[in-house]
Amino acid sequence: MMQKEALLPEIGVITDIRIDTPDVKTFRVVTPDGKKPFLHVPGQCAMLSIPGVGEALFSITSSPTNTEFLEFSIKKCGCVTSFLHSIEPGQYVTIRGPYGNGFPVESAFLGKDLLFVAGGIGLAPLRSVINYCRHYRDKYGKIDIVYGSRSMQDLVDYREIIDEWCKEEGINVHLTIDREQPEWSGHVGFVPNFVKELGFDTGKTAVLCGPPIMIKFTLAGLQEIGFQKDQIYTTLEMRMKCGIGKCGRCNLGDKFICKDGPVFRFDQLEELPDEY
Amino acid sequence: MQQVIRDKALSLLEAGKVDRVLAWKEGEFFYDQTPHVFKTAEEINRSLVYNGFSAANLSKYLVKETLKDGMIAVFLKPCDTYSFSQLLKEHRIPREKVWAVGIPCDGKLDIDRIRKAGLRGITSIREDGDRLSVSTIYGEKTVAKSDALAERCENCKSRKHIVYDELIGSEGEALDSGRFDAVEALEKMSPEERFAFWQKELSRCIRCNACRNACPACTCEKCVFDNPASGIESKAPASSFEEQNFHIIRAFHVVGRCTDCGECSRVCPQSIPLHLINRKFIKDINEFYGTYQAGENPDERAPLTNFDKDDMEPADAFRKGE
Amino acid sequence: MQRIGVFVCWCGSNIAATVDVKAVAEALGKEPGVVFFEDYQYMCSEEGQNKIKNAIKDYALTGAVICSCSPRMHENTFRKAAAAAGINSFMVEIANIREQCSWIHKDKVSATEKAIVLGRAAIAKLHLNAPLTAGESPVVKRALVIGGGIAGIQTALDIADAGFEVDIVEKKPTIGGKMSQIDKTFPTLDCAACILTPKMVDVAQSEKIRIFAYSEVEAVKGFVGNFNVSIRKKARYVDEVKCTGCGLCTEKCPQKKVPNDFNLGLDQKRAIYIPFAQAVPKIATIDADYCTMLKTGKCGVCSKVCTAGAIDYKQKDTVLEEQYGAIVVATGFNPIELTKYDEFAYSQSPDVITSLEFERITNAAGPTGGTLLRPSDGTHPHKIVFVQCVGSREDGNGCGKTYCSKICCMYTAKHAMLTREKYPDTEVYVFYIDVRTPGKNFDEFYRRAVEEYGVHYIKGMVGKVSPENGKLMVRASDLIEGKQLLIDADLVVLAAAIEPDKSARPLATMLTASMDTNDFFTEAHPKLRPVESPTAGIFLSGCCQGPKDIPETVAQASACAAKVIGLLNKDKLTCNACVAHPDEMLCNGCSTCEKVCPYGAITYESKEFRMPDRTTRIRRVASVNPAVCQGCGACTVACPSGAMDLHGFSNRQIMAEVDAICK
Amino acid sequence: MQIEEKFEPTIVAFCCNWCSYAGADLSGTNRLQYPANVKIIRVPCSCRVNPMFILRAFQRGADGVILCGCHPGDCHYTTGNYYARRRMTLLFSMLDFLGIERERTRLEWVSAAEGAKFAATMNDFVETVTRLGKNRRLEDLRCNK
Amino acid sequence: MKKIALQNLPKLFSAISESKALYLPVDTESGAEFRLYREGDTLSEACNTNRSAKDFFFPQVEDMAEFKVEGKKIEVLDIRRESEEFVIFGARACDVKSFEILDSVFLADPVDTYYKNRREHVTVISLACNFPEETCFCSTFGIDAASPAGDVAAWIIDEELYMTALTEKGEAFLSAHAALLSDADESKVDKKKEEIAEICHRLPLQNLPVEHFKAEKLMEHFNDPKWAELSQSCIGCGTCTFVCPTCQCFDIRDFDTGNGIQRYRCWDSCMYSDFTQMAAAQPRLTQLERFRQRFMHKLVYHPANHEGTYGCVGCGRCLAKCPISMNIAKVIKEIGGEK
Repeated sequence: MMQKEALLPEIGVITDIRIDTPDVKTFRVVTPDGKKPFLHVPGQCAMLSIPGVGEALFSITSSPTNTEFLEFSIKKCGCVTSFLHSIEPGQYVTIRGPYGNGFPVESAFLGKDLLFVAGGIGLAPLRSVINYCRHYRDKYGKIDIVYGSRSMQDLVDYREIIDEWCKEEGINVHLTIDREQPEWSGHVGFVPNFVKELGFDTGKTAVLCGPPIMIKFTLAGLQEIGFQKDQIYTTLEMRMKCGIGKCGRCNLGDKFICKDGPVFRFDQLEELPDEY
Repeated sequence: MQQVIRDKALSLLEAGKVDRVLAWKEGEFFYDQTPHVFKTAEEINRSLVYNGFSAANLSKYLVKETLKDGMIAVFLKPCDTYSFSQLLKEHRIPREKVWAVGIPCDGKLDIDRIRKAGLRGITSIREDGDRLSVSTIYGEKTVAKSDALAERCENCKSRKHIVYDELIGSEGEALDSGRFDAVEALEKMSPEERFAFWQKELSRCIRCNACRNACPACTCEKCVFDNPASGIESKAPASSFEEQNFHIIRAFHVVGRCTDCGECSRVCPQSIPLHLINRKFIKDINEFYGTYQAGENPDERAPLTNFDKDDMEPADAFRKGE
Repeated sequence: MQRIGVFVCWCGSNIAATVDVKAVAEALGKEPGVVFFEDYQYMCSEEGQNKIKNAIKDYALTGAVICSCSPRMHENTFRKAAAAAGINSFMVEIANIREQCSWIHKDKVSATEKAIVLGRAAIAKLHLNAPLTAGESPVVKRALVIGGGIAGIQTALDIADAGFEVDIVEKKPTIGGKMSQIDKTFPTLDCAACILTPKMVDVAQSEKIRIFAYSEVEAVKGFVGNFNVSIRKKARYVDEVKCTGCGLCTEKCPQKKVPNDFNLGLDQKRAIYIPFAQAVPKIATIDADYCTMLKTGKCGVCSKVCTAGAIDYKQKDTVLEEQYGAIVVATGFNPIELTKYDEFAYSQSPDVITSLEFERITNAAGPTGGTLLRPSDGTHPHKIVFVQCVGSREDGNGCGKTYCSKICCMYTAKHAMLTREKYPDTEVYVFYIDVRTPGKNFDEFYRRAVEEYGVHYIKGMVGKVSPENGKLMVRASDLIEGKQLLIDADLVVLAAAIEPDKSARPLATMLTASMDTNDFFTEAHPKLRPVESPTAGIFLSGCCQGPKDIPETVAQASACAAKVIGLLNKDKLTCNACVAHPDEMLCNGCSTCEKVCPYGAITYESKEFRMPDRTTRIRRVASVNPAVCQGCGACTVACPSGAMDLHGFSNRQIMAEVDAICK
Repeated sequence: MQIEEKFEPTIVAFCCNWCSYAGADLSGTNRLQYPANVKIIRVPCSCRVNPMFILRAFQRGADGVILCGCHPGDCHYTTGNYYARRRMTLLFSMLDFLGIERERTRLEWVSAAEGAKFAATMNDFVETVTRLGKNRRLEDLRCNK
Repeated sequence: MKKIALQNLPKLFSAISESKALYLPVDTESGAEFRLYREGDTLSEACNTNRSAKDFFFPQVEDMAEFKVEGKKIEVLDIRRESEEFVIFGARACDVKSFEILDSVFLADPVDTYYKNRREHVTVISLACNFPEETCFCSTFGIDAASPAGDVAAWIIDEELYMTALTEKGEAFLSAHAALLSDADESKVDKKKEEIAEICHRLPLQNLPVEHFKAEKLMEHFNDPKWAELSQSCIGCGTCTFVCPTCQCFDIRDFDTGNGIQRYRCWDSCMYSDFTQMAAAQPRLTQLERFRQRFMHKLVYHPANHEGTYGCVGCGRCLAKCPISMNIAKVIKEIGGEK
């Protein structure tokens, strides 16, 4: 799975750039000979870089079941991401990975009803696992997706959600936006409250991803309605340089996010310093 | 003197004049003191020390400490008061939040010089007049204090306190030191020799940033070397140029602000004589633009923010050296 | 990543003959970010500009690099073209491949290589360009003229005539300046008062002009369009409104022994005085140094005789705060102190006088009523020696000035001629180094003095003047005849060099306006912007900029007024876009930048910041006034933390150019 | 015998916009020759030149750096060149102190009217630096491949 | 057990350096430093070199790759040259132990091939410490200054150097130079070991209360209020990190050479404020968190991940070099419970 040299990157070619929201674009990456760079598990990450600009770790947003390419949904916020947002298809990048543990799709998730809760760009890491579960639909129970963003325009993958997820049986998609918008007929309100309002069956396994404040309140909300911490997963983000647990940056206590994470269960996180 | 300082610290704290006291805290051995903010009388009685190894210049800590509420008392040796005064001039410390106590200093000791004299396993040191009694794992030794004096103290520029609220002991005078002798000796070398000298010295640099972080003039919110937007961000001595560049820019940024307190050389883990670079600038300023001592006069314009229509040209500066 | 277009100009054969323009365009086309390249005969032509505009639109360019002549030639042309095509005009960079490449090199290979490097540097810089917009600031529609001599008067009148309000600040009790002390003017010999006083009256009567006489500028803050000026009105001890200028008090005042400065101390005035009959404003002023009442509290004669009740011994200085859009400096000149020239015995004999004193002695309103009499004994002088260049045109090592005072040759000719005309029995000698008469009808005038009036012009130096038995023995050399002369003169008149008024230096500091080593104000450009100071909004009128005669002064005064009118006519000023700007999060508040700013554009303010450690802190940070900043960049280098940077010439831009060049 | 290739130094010239850059233009207008090794960077004023730029040039492979500004007293911004003079005097002296050849740095005052002086200065500087040879003491080997 | 007279060491050194690069600690004006053997160099007696021996495998700056960029295209060049075989002669017990700790990080899967390449090419000749310093506390971590690990262990006793092979590589080394060595019996070495042990007993820091640090008390240590006080004097430089033989944090950076992009890694320090700085967040906001991270890593996190092995070898370099004399010994005493 992993490339043979952990620290020496390989070349990737950006073949397609999709504009998702005003500050999120999704990049499709293949090898120069048009193949998928490597195999991965949902929730894993990869290091993308533009030489001279920098290297950064991104969640792989495409599903492992996609055999043609990798996709990354990237929000413009720093040096590397700004540069990526300014490029055009055909641009070479370097890529190395995959890194991290990924979601336990072949163990803990098997046979479970799944509840995905995402806010903003937090959908990016979940898209991979959601599509994986959709692909192996019979391995999992009911799937609920709660997704919210600042506005309708800030909903990542909106087309895919509407055209595919919403139409699939056994998947319930609950969308919300923070403030009223004339063209929006759906729910309005913050994600944590929406989750409480929806009031899920406590037998589900939940996965949270989004801004820290959303995570904090959603976690509290889920616990309020009866979820235990060992039922709730999240995926974390931190500054990384190596991606293989050596450069010393991304540890929470004795756990390295790049190696032991980025997917953690909340009961595990409870045992660790909250330096994230 | 240690007792006098402890008593002063206690009385300031007890009288409610200050909330905290910045001084030196004793370490495992005689020489490894740590700057410390004392908050209780008990702490002061237990571990506030002042002796030949109370070397750290405490003035820079005030930048951070005065962001907190309340008054802080600080003990400043004469050369530390120059740094303090310079920081006040640059608006880095609110004067009203500091109670500065000037304390006397007859030169600080350099443990590395004692070690270099061949003493190993030093467990304690006693000051006996002008001699030091050193206990080591391998036996007792004595060393002349003058042989253990730090370079900066051998060439002490001043025993005068520039700014303080109260003074312990009597006021000293600015001294006529030979602090530029080493610079002069280098100037007399050929460029090749100078280059070889600095290559040898600077190639040892590990870019630990101790010189920068200890320097009381380096109080930038964010150093240009840490700032990716500066265009010269760098973290490692990746080439001989990076070594030269870091030290030239570092020294250039403190031209006219460096009080020559010598902390840079004191803290360098690789014993690079960094103060020589700063002193070269000071010497040049004194020779080209008239004597200027940073930190001495808060109203004086610094040499780089000042000019004279008849200043010398760079080419004349070279000729002057010949 | 920018989308850059590269445009290489042939400039006919000016560039193309030595630089392979096609090769340059192609090489630059390979640089990162370059999506379009083209070469053309004349990029600055309309067709060339259209090519740029079209490429910007067709290829969605974000910036353009033009390899052409010097940016000093066509930067603006290309910026306008870019703006017309819809991108910010500052997204254009010029590679100077003509003046700094094709014209100085002969070898086509190396010239082409260099052109490519220069192009690369421009591209590297452009990658870091950001759109810039020049700020705007409103203009206060009122001007301040400092100095009420003929220069100030003329400037004020012209500005007022254009419909703008003007204030004149004059430190003396009346406007009029040096011209009011002069008798006749060269080369027409018309009476100075006759042509000046009507202008003074015009000033007094103009609704647009306020005169703050007996006042001085105390502080200047602000910047072009928005100056805040503090004006100190000195106490006259006379109510300006009530005083009718009847002059009764000046006749009754018992204190008669006050040196009359208007007559240069040649006679005396009273402690309450009006400088001269046509003074504007015609208001009495008490000289506090001599007034018995003010000194001892006993007297009060003036108060008793004043029917208007205008005398107010308790009057105090007042400070006015006024706003102006433009400031005109018209501080004028003075003859130099002659104490250092004792070889001419100025301090030893009252009969050695300066030319200005000579003016007063021959003036009908002067101490002698216009009769030429010796100050020592009131007798008529029969032999007068004029000495030119006293303190002018010295070698710089002496005590005098290195420059030519410009007006002395002509007024000396005038004095000599007038003397010979009125007193044909008087012998007149003029000692000169050169006689300089460049000016309309000037040389004719001088020749008349020599040819028609028989003035003895002697090329030579006066070595010494010694008072002996009521005579002044003048020892001199005649360089043409090659002999020593000894003249027993009755009167010696020294053409003293003129220098800027002493008030100019502190004023320049207040205005942050630059001066030369002689304390003359520096003009923004010696040829093309002669009536402006480099400091925006400060204008120069008259002798404060350099020695001038009256016609020149008036011409400059009007030119200066035209510039002021041009400024005041604008509602808003467009500021320089390439200004310094601090990164507040990096700023230490150390004040270093403030100290090197020649324009006072940097101030400090305490602001609350949310710090990276999530605390809030009040920090002292620099703030640049973009309306004042001229973009020199002194602050950017002075700043130790690199917080200060310059738009258009940022640290990273310049370093990118360095990198590209050294590659 | 092997014929050595003539050493062609890289020279960076920082020129202030108002005097020296115009002086350089004038030298072009008058067709006064100087070697193509000299590449000019336009800055608003000599006081805009940060020591960082000069060190950077040497790092990146420059063999000589010259800074040109208005004559003292003639600065477009009144005082900029006075500050530049002090900064460069100290910087150049420091480089000399560290053993860097002093002839590699120069500060010259060139007015807008001194096209001839500009060309002459550049000719002289290029010749001086060529004689010194490649900058070895303040180079970054990474940049010299 | 083999031995060689000290006066014959130069012969041994020349012999080694004929086939391999030989590095040994040499006294310089500014203290002892490892350096490539040059004729005339003698083995330093100093306990610690200024810089630790980690440089051999984890140099401060290491080029990783080069990229050529043209237009949108990028080419990756692996610029590594295979490391040459080399010998470290005279590494102390603490430094040798540090290699083991570094191995546990760099050689853990996924392997850091840059490190591995260098590591595989070394033969380590360790040297027992005859004169431990007051700053030494290796015994705290179970390291015996008298019996250093490595491929060959060596002792200086009187005028002779005793050597014994500990690994196959060591055997090969000794046999390769057998001509210069003579057989020796172990009794003298045993006696020396006792002597050293006796000195170690007298060291003031030999028994720091490190056993109080336990992985299961991770959060308790993390939340210890004493961190605030301990960290307040820290000036946030990287001295302790850079002289530390086990600190292994690094940064990966790009340098634009003008002809391409060079990617290199360099030492970094968790003490630096920008170490974990992200575009929008900073998980370790103040020096307290950074300071705590460094010591928690060495005393709690590392043992938790590596079967109880502490991330410190007690060499004492940080004690000698810290500008403000705040160090791991003080931290262990404060947090570890004593005092």
